[in-house]
Amino acid sequence: MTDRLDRDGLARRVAADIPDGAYVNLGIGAPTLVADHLPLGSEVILHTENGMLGMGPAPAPGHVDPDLINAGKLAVTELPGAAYFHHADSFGMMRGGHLDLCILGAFQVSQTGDLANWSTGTPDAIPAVGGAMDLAIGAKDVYVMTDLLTRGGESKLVETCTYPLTGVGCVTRVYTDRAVFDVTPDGFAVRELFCTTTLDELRQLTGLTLTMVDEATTDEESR
Amino acid sequence: MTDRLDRDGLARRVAADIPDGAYVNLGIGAPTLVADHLPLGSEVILHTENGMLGMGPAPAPGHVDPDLINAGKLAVTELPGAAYFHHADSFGMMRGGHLDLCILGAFQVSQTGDLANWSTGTPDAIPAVGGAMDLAIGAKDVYVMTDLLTRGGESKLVETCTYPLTGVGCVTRVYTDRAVFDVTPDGFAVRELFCTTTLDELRQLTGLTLTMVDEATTDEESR
Amino acid sequence: MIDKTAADIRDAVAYITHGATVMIGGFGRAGQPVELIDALIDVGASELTIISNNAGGGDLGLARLIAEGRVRKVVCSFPRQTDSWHFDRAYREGRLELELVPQGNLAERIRAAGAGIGAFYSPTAVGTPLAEGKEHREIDGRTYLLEHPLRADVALIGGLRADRWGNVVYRRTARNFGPIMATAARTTVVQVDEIVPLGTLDPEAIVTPGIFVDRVVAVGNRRWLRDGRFVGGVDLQGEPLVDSAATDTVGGHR
Amino acid sequence: MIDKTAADIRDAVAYITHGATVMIGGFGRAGQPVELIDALIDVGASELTIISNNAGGGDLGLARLIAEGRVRKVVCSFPRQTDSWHFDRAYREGRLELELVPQGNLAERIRAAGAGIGAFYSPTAVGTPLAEGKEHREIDGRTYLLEHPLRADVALIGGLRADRWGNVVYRRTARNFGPIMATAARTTVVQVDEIVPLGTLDPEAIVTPGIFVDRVVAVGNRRWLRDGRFVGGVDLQGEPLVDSAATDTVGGHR
Repeated sequence: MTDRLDRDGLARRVAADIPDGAYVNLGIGAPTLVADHLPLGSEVILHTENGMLGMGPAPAPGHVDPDLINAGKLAVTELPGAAYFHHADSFGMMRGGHLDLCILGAFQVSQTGDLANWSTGTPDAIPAVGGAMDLAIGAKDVYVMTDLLTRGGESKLVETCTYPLTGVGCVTRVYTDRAVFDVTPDGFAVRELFCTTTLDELRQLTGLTLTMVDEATTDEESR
Repeated sequence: MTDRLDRDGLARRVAADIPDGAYVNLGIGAPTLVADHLPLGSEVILHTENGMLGMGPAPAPGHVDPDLINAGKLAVTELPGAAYFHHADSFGMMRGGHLDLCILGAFQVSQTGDLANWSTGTPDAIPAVGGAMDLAIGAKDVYVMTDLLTRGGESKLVETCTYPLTGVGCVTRVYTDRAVFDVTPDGFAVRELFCTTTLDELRQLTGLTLTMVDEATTDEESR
Repeated sequence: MIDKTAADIRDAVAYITHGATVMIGGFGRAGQPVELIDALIDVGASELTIISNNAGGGDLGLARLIAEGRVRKVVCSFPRQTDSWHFDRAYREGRLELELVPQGNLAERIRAAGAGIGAFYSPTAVGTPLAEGKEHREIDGRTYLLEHPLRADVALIGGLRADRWGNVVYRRTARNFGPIMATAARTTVVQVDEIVPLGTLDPEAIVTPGIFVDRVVAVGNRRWLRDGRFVGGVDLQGEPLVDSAATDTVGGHR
Repeated sequence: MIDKTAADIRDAVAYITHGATVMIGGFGRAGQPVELIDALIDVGASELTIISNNAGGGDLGLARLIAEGRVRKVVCSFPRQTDSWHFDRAYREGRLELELVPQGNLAERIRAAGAGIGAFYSPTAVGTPLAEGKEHREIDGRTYLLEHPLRADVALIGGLRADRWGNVVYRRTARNFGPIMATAARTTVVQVDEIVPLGTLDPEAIVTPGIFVDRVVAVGNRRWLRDGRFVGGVDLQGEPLVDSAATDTVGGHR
């Protein structure tokens, strides 16, 4: 399949856009992988909602510390410069707009930046929201990282979300396996195409009127 | 003057009523003196609004630490078991009702427990409130410690405060140089007379209808 | 003299009564006061309302409390875990009420209770199903929801070390909800690995001052922490996470 | 690589502009960032709105900023000190606006700004002149006032030690407003006695994580702390406190 990036390639692509010195929260699931691809020598400070800044990678086997976990409850490590704090402070940090960036998974993203990523609304599912809603509205930028299509072949980029929302108008950019999209006042604009994917293909797959980002005016338009 | 307690006697009297293990905030001015009269061997933990529990007495001369002061900006010391915290936590502690007792000075206390202790309302005065209003409404009990009369001979216990209020219905007991008063649903009740002071004298000095506390029902009536 | 240490862990939880509201610290297993929960089970209180971020995992601690049928209601942000089978069954069988609260609102509501705040406006959950029924208010052009304090009769918390005044320090991400829950309950009980002499804890590094703590009890090294596989997480689709050595299959791109 | 240290203290405050709102940490002298204020005076910004618990004492720091005519308005809880002669004169001459806020509401409003709270209900000041014009609301039988966040363009803070990531620890009661002000300003500048290598500060004891800090600058031992008499307090009647060696005449019964 040369029409799309593999998951490591996508994580590397996302990581390349994170500036040195940024404070970043990586959501559970796919976004976690971004940590492994941050450019060498750049210092990106990872926040985990359960009370830590300066989170390091997974420990070596046999060195798991059960008191040191991330939001996905996986074992992690502590970097020099790390700091611990309690949950109210951790979420004050998010809600107060101090995180530069948060990277989340998604079930759906609408062309106005609405995010649905906590519930598919199926009646028998056990609802669980965690910190998703706080992250969605808190970080300065919210990037979504996801496959463009569900396993069933439906587009996760939609005109209007049909799943229960996590946050309204919060997503600023979507990294998918086929392209990168900015959320603009005129809907999704394609920022970058991956592999052999074309704009027409994306239009077909999503059913959306997509434009290419006008590079010259990106900064104005993409927020 | 054998009709009233001197200031040390009063501070000793107040101190005697503070139970072992109580968390107490002593307001600036006269209440500070209570710290010097706490019963030996009892552990009363002093809170200072500027971010400390476990405050100790004034340092020996020459041992002043400018980073270690109380709410009155006087040098203090640190006891074993002390803890520091920031201002939002310190006032959350007060406002959240965690202090057992706070002892404040007063310009006036009304018979319904209203407190006026931050401003005499004179037009040329520079207003300053500090933490008085937070303390007044925060502690489980608010005791006032004061002379019964102003220097001009007016009673500080009044039917209704004429000075700007600090808090409404917050005072539970008043220790004066002539007597101790509980604030009850029926107004001030005299709990204890000092020296040669009589109930009739107090009635004359205050102009209030005063009763003696019915010891048997004190606990019910005094709150 | 102040001595908040309890020699017998059951004494520390003895006054927890039928129908009480109990906050339980921890995020997953980190910070979960498993020994205190075991003692609570022994003591026998039931019909409890539990306020906790998760709803227990595996067969111990909060999961066991639920399995024993002692819990009437859970207020939490994320009940769904790999190993939350006891919660899952009780919930599906309708034996358990669930109040789902976004994690940040959960934390801030607990803090508000401890700090004497009457209510506050939060931007979290605006426009979502969890905003239904809540008062909306626009402040400076942004919409907020009115959120109320969350209080409890008792808070059970897992710390690292304490002294006889009840000063507590925590360990790494096991700190999580402990410090705020300690402020929001009428009675706060903290289990720690070790009780140390007064004056040993650095006054600059004490996280929970003793004013918020009623009882501390030493439980020694928490061996259960290292029992079995280190699990408890769930991915975005609700699929179980496997153990941490195999992160490669966990952080995957779905 | 992240390096928030500023070699020149003037660089650290260079972007403070005419008319800016500036939070200044400290309670009395403890925690007051005197060297940063001196640099701000050198840089020349004026028409400032200052948010600080006090309004300066003696002739240095905030007092000097006021004396130099740089301040348009002060938001504080307690401007009146023994040695607040510069504030007193400016206020009496009508050159300075004063907004008086009870200390706990001041702290909580600053915290709310940093924590993204839209507004909150506080029980403090109900029934007093400082409640005038505020929204009142009864919640569970108690009356509260609606209070709004206090934000600033810049916060100037005095800490003890920092690292290049901007993690900060404080010293004793000099901590006071620093940690909350750091969260509530667009730009936060911290002066410390000493900058230490990354990884030196205990992660369990860091009070202000670097995420809240933009610049740190080392000022060495603060000699001014020990200059002159240790004054600044005032009693209930507004009478000056004398120096601390003479507490006997200070804690008196008036």
